[in-house]
Amino acid sequence: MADLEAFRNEARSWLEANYPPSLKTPMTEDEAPWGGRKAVYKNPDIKLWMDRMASRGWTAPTWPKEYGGGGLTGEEAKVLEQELRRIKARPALMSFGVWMLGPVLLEYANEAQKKEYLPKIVRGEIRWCQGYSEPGAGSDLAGLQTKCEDKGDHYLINGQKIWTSYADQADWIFCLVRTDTSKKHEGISFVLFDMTTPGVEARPIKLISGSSPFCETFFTDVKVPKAQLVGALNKGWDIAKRLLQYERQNISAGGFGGTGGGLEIEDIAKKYVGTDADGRLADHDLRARLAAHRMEAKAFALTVRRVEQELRAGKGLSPATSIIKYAAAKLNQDRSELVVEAIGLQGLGWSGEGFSPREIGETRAWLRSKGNSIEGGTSEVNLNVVAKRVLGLLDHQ
Amino acid sequence: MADLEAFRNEARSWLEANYPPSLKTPMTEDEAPWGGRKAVYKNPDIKLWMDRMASRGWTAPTWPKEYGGGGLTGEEAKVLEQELRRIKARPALMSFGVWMLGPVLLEYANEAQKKEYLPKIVRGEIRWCQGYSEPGAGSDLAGLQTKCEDKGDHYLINGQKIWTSYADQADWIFCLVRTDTSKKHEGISFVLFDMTTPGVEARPIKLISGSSPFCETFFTDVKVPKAQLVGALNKGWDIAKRLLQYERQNISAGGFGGTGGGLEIEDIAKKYVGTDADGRLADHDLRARLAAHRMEAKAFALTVRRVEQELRAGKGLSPATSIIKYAAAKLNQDRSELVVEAIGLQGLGWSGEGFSPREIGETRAWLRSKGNSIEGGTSEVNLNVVAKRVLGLLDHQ
Amino acid sequence: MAILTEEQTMLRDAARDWVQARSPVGAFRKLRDSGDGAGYDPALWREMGEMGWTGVIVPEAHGGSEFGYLGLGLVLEETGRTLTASPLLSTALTAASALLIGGSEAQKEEWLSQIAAGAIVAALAVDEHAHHAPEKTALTAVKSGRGWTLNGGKAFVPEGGAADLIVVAARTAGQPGDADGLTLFLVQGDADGLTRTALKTADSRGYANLTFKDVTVAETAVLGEAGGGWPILEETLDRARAGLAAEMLGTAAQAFDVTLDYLKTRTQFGQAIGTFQALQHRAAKLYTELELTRSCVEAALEAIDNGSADAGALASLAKAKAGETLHLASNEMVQMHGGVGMTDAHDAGLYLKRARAAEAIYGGASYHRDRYARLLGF
Amino acid sequence: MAILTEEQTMLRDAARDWVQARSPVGAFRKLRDSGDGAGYDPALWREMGEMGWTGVIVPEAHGGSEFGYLGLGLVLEETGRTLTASPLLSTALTAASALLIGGSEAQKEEWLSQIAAGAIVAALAVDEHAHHAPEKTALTAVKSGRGWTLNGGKAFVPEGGAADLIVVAARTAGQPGDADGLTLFLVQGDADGLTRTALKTADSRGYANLTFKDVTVAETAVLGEAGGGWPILEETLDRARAGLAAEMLGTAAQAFDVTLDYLKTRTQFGQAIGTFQALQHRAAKLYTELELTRSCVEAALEAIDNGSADAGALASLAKAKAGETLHLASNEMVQMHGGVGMTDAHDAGLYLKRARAAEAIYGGASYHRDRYARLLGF
Repeated sequence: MADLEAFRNEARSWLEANYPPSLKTPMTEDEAPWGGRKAVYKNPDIKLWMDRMASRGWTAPTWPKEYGGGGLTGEEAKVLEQELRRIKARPALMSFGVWMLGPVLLEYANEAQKKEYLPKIVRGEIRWCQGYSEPGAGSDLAGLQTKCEDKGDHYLINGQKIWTSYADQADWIFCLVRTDTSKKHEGISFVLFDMTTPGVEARPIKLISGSSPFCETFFTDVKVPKAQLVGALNKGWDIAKRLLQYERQNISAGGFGGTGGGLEIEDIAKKYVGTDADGRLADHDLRARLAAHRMEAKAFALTVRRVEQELRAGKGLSPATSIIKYAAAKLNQDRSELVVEAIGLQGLGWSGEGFSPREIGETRAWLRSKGNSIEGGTSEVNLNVVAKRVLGLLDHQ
Repeated sequence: MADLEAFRNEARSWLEANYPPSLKTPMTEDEAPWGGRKAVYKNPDIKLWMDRMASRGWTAPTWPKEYGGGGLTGEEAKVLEQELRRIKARPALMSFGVWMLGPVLLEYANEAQKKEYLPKIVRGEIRWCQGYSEPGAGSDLAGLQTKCEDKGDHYLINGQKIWTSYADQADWIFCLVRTDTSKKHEGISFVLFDMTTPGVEARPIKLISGSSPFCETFFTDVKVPKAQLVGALNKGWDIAKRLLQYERQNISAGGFGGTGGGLEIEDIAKKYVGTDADGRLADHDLRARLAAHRMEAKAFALTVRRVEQELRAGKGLSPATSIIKYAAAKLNQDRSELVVEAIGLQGLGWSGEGFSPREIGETRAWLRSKGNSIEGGTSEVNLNVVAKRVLGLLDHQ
Repeated sequence: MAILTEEQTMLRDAARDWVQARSPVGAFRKLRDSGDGAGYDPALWREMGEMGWTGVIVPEAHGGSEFGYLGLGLVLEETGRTLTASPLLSTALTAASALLIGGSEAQKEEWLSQIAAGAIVAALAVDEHAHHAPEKTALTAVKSGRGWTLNGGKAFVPEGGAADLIVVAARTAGQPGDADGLTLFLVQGDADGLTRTALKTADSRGYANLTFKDVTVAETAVLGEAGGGWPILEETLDRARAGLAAEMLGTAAQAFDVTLDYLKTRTQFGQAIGTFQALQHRAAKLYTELELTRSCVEAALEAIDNGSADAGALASLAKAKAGETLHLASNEMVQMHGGVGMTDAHDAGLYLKRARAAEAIYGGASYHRDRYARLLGF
Repeated sequence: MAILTEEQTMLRDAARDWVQARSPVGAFRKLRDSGDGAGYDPALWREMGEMGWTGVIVPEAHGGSEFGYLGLGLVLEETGRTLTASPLLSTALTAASALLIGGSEAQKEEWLSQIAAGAIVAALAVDEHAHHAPEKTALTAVKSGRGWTLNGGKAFVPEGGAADLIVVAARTAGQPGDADGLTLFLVQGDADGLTRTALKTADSRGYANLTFKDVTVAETAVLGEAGGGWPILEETLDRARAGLAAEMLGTAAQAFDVTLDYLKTRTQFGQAIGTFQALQHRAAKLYTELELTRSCVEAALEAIDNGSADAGALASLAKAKAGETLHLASNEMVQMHGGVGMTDAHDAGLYLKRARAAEAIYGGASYHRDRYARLLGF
């Protein structure tokens, strides 16, 4: 414990000395530090902060130092997190490499691959995207068809991915491909390749919210060096599932947020709906539903805290992960629906005169929230997983 | 139309002349006119009213006169119903024979059977019960195992039924039996027999509400004359399904009721919860939910009316029947839950001091209502039926 | 489906055919993408007028067909199916109702005949904020010379930007919150002092915020009696709610039909996803809600046609129930379509956006639950 | 499951073993069928005292083990699983809390030691009608000589029939509805002028209606300050709510476990019914609710142990959430068991009946939603 306090003191002084004062305002969407070769920094301090944190390995605090990580224990990482929160620091690096790919590389990649890819992830040099879903394989991910042929000295990839997050911004992709068509799960491999390889094309998909965070990604005779296969040939499904666990954890822990910007939902409601003589929200029907929602949100937050405590107490990756994703999606969708209802027609603005940016933001966030129960495993699949893996219910015979 | 008005006038004068004045109070449960050999009439006018109505065939208004029915057209029957409602007449006869068995006998029985059974149903001489469910065959009714063997001059029946409504009060049973064990649906037959036949035993089942409307019914070497088979051997499943349609219609149309006794749910709530200065129910959360419930109840009533109108317009037995049963069960359960919540702990009395009979009645009705979504086809089976027959969704291959 | 008369059946069939041929969802999408501020296609609107839809509730004396609200509801249900954007509800039902209920013979002759002919767009301007609250009207009308002067604002007026004629709820006495003291005025869209700001909403329909600065109207512009606006307004709103509910029923029914079709054709894990029982039960429940909603909508329209005393309660019921069902149907449409339902290229988002706007207009489910409870005395 | 200390783990394990061995659901059923009015089995209650459960929150100085509310919650969760009927909550948590919070040293010494020893049954008498509303207390206490005289009634007092000691909320000033003006009194069960009517409720537990007719107590019977009862009462109620929520969590968890087992063993259409996806999803949702509820219950108990400022809000959250989850779990227990779940011979009905009573005591979900909203300022 003394060591931990020493670490806290050291981290605190370092952060105070190194956190750029220009980043003390709330982060806007276009200031998100995704890194990568195509990154454009509105404010050079964003890059400075990333580099400083990366130099200590604190963009991936618990990864081994030999791969550029911080080499911290779980407890130290928690302290670092607390200290970052204390100074309301912006994230130094947002990265699918850190959140999803890195952990499975540490577990499944060979030494050369770890040495090659991990340090660049830590430093935010390479931005990664995820090539999982295909038009015909959504919830049934293992039904994927993107073909990967062994051409002796290289693999040749042909096919199409969809829902590739930020594929148009990414430098490299981690990708599930079919290397054996005679089996389903045992015919899948996990490969990495550069998005600038000839034959790769990413087309942004416009969502109902108006934004385009995802792409359709096409592969036409894409040549991939064989050294870029992770794990054994046809054994990619285990890696894929493991990575999905990290993804769900990440989606859950990060929460979905909305554009709350510090305002609680009841403050929004009071502003648009007004209060009665007793100070209660004037629409008592809405008030009861808002209260129910706030209680659900609290129950969820307490559950996330509990799962974290259990994790820290060494109980491993909890089966509750699937619950958390399901509950988080529902909660964020419920919140968005209530916000839009509370704001009334003023909460259904799309653009232009008559609406504040914040109101339009809520409209867009509401529409975007509909994806929460689809991306990263639909709620239906989550419930199947809970029923089968956690509750032990069987499939139809 | 002129004929119809003539019929109305005639029915009205007849009812005015023949409805016993002593039946102008609300009917209590032990005054229900179920008829049958074991019937005991608290008030002889109950029997008188049954006999008078039966003499005109109006206990089964649309059945052919040759079988004792009223021989009325659908429109005339509607008029009769209106006139009965106008004078707030009690039912003359409550009867599974009229509601369920009769319609399928008219469709499937031979002439001798119709002549034998129908007139006694109309006159309330024989009270019928329904031998359908078995301990191992609930929702999967066709999985029934009660064995019926052909012994040359008679059938021999061995097995067990459950959920036999009022089997301990009934004179005869209409019963599904297995006559071929090598097939599922095509091995079922539909037979009728007297409950006093040696080897028949009915044991009442106590429900969670404290009442015992159902029995377990045991058959040990029960001999049944072959003339009591309805339809062809092994063709009973079609009759069974048809009868279930009539049963669901009956459950739906009759509604489930509760013990409202004329008090609307909001009157109960006002009494126990009180009102605020504006005359609104003091618990605004409960008020919103009560309003939602009352609107659902209205939507349901309007739907029943619409289905009836469509039926009368000659569109046949609507597929909406399954919806109605499902919706009616949910509605009555919701009502009961709201009533118990509104009455508070006073609504959880079981017996004795401190509770009014009405409060105890609501507690019991609430518990009894839980069966609404189980009996006569569970809500799950109803939803399956809607999905498959109405919406055309397929089974898993 | 209610038992229809021959005229009603013909009207519905004509609407069904026209919508398929002339106004499929693609037409609405094109309109949206064009960014046209009016929020409807004038050519299609003209065709509606030519088919007589603008005169369905208008007496024959004023050029209408007098087929009643149930008839107009059948048309709105069909147009609702394909998200047809038009001033039909606003003009031929809402504004026409206000004139029918409160108009003098002269006003009816002048305006109803133009509405029936499809010659004008008309609108009702009632709310002043984001939530429906007619009794909170604050826009003032003050007697001035031989007429009245209006000052104040109106928000989210459906078809307010395009309207040639606007029925305006104004306060001539009392305080915002009082039902008493309201007066309805007929104001022309090009009146001096009236500023209209077209709004770009998620559902891409035509709404405008209106600002009245010393807008002067003649005494003949008063609809009904001065100070007696509330009962006319309330009855008008109830008819508008029932009509909007009919449109919403069509929108929900189509969302369901498209989704049901997807359940039958989309395969995952080697099965049509509609074979999964959890989705089957959800589909069956949604179908149940649609059937319940249909009963409410038809009952409300019939009650209006019959002049029944419970038309108000039924209108609240229909609006609330249609709102809840459309809410559910539009959410399920996106969810059951999975990723593709989240793309702008798919129609699901269009239904979702329209759903929430329609839910809010003339009061959401919360508003109507409260009103229903009040009407039932609790 | 929270991270437990060694003592807490031992306490929970002991409770689990004891409940299985001594107090399975069958024991409760036998008690119910006996028609015994007390609503609990004195032999089992004695054993609870011997195991020290009556002293879990009592300071060591008064003979308790001071293992805290989380510890006692673990025991209540286990007893809740089998519907164990006992005065544990009423005595060792609720009344003990009132004494801990508001009692003088002399009162604590006299009563807490007896509670810890399992020597007495104690109760809190607060509500006077069928709905929880502590501020509506109307029972009066008037200063008389060297003490106070109490007149009025209390309704549905848990263990009110058996209690040796009753903590009574009385009004010494103000009007029903005011939080100010309440005073708590320690009244003995055999006091002159106190009439107790045992109630037969659906959940077959011990409740009584109490009538106070000129019941006189000494000045030393005042718990805390005269007129200062509200904060003590509110804090006591919050602890009782959290404890009851723990019991309800156990009841819901067991209802779920039994149902899940049935889903795995009952076959229909040649399949275990738990293979049907619609039931799988409902089971998974119920499991989710149970996990969320567990977090709330544990957080509320920990907040009480830590003296956190948000203990009140968390107690409302835990009580509401446990109520909703138990409501759902008990309904699903009946429905998923089908016909057999409707029979009195099956346990489902026992869980259902207990569920609704536990939901109502100390405020249902509706009450606590309102309170939570007030605490959050809206």
